Amino acid sequence: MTNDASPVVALHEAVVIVGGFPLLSGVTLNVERGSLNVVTGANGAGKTSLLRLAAGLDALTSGSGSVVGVDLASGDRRLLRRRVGWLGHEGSFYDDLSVRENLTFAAKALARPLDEIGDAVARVGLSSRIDTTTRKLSAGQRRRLGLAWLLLRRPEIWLLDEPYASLDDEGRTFFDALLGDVVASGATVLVSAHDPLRSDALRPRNIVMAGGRVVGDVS
Amino acid sequence: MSSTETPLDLTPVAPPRSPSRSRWRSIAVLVVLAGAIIALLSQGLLHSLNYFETVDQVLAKRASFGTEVMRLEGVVKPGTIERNANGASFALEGSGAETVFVDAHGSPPQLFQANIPVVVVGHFTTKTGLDFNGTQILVKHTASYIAKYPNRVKAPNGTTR
Amino acid sequence: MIRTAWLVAAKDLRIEMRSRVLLWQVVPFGVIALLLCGLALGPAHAGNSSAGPGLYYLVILLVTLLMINRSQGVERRPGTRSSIATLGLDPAGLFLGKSLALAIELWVTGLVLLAGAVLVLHTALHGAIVALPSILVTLAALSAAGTLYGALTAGGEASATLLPVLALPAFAPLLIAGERSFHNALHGGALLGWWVIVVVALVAYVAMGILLYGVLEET
Amino acid sequence: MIKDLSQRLLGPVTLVLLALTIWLGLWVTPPDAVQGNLVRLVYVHPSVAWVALYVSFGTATIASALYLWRRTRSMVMDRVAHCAMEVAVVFIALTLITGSIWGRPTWGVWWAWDARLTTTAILGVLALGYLALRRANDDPLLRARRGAVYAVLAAINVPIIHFSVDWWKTLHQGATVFTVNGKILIHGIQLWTLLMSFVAFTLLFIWLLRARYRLEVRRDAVSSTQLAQALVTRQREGAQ
Repeated sequence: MTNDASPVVALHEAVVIVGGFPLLSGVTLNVERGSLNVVTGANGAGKTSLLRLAAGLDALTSGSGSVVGVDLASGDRRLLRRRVGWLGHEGSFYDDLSVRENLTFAAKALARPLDEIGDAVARVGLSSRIDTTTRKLSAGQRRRLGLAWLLLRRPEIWLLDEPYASLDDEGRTFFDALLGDVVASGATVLVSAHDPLRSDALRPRNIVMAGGRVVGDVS
Repeated sequence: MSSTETPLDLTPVAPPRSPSRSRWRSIAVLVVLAGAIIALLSQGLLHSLNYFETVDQVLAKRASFGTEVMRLEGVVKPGTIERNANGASFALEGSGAETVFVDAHGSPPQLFQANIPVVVVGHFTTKTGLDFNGTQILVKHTASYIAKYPNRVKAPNGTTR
Repeated sequence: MIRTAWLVAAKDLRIEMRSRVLLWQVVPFGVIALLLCGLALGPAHAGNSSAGPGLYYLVILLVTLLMINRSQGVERRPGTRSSIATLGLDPAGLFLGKSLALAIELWVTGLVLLAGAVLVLHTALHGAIVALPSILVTLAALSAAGTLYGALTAGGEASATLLPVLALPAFAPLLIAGERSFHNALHGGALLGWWVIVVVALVAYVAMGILLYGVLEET
Repeated sequence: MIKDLSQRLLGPVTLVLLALTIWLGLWVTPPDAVQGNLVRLVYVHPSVAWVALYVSFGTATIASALYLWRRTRSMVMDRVAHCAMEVAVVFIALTLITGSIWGRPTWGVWWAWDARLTTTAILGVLALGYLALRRANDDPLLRARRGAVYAVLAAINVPIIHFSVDWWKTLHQGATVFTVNGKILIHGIQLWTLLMSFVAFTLLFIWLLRARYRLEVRRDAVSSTQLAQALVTRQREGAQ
């Protein structure tokens, strides 16, 4: 793994253009290892795009940057993607497979122990649905499936896109506690959200985005 | 969801090493690909079959063609062309003296004339006879382009054809 | 690469087992297409036409197009795409796995339609059995080609209409070789040349897939 | 200096050679013993087919392969491939049209199920497919990658298609200029006119490709200006 002192995410004037539209219009940002960061901003501010860039899902058009030591311009983005944990807001994995089948597939792909699947599913409260087809899950339950994978995966950087969107109050409380545990165990977290986190215990860094750039930064 | 159980072990785990783009694999695959294409080309050049049988071939082993539909190639024998309401009838000759008598339906192409090679689509009327029933006449391209008035032009070597 | 291939192939086949798209949509489509071929030939020829092998392969091509769309469709839901991308699967393995699963599905469909051709178009049973090896290899080549062309057209708005335009010309030699070897199995005739065409096509598509699938996935 | 001169002369030289070919082909050369005046198509059809099947399609294939090769990957290769393929479509269409015109009186049919004819037609559809694929993808990077993969696949398909159709059935003349025994089967002035037509149409290809490439460079310049503007607009959204 990379040197502890260097930032996990280091972006300089990062521009991402997809289909002729500048999703990110010059982001300069450093994220320290083991920190909790919340990216806020209006719809279309570029929150999701920032997380996708960091996950290696979108390519850097211009500027420079690196994530967990992988160069975004010249490195192999597939190798970067193998190292990040991603929770999208559109759901995860295959609709036609059950919770257990999806997690087994992902675990085999990245050589994670299969016997921890039951535990991870129990943690996110999906035990009763473990053999249910993903298609039949509610939006909130699907997010929990994605979360169960991250618990199993244990990545060094967690990129969570709007994780609070479809969670109930109980889910939010659980989630706040989880983020504390993640950061405490040495991983880095980037969360996008509509509003700053309500929890006072976590004291996250708040990155405000607008127009595809970082316009405010409150630690 | 419950967070009452033992605290989660979330210590980051590195993914298994992935064999990044292997140069040798690419080279091996390219070699296999090249081998396949070369195999195809060599087969192709060996096999370049003509889709017609020449009059000589047919006369040599007449029995094997029976009355099945085929394409027959030969040169139109001068003085044998008879145009009629249905089409035309003529004799096709090979290198020998023996000919095949063709009765073709449908109007022959513009260039159809004596002494040119043609391909006739059709079948023999009997198992062993030499009467051929044609449904289409194709004037075969000759590979030589020879001036109509040889005296008007001279080839580079000074000869005329 | 091989490990990823098995994993992906097993996953695709499991999705098919769950969703039964093949059973309830593709096979019935193929059967009705065969019946329509019989009707198109007219009462005089439907039962004794020599066009049986050609019509069989024409129906196979149509069915293949549907199955390619399905095979790529399960990967292309936005949430599925990003979450699977972060597994960082080896693209060559992904290609082989998807081709293998598609080949197995095509073999099943091909056998059903072969039975259909024997019943409906009165293709001789013994000829159909003699032609079976060449049919299986031709279908394998079709699925390798189909997986490549599917990835080439996937994702756009017009992908369903673009796929036939791009794939059918490439399928033409397979149609010819398949039809001729089927025909020659029924009526006697040379087979070697047609085997060369089909095997070279299979090798070429598998090689191109291993080399280039990564380029198509990396966007 | 020399480069500049050759670029400036390319157009006029092409036009002069084409005019010469037409003059020689239609007025100076004699009619053929069998084919009569139809033989004049020999000064158009083979050279157009040569440009269509080998020069332009070949250029597009090589440029696409170079784009896929990591070390030579650049938008220049992508543009060359795209422009060459567009020219290829025009020449393939001309090949089919002139071939058809020639086929009607000699074969008696507009269309024969001949190997070269069928392969050329399928090649035309492959080239059209390339352009359709490019139109369907907005993102320049995606377009370039998919286009390059498709072009290379199409090129590998060509021999497979050709031999499959060839074995299916074949009817076409053999090579005229270069026969197996090396004997030239064509008359003096006819030969020179034929060779001139090859040079003229190849130059025409280069000329068209260059013009098309320049247009593409300007288009790219326009779209990068638009992108720069979009970027500024996007940044202003953030400033408000």
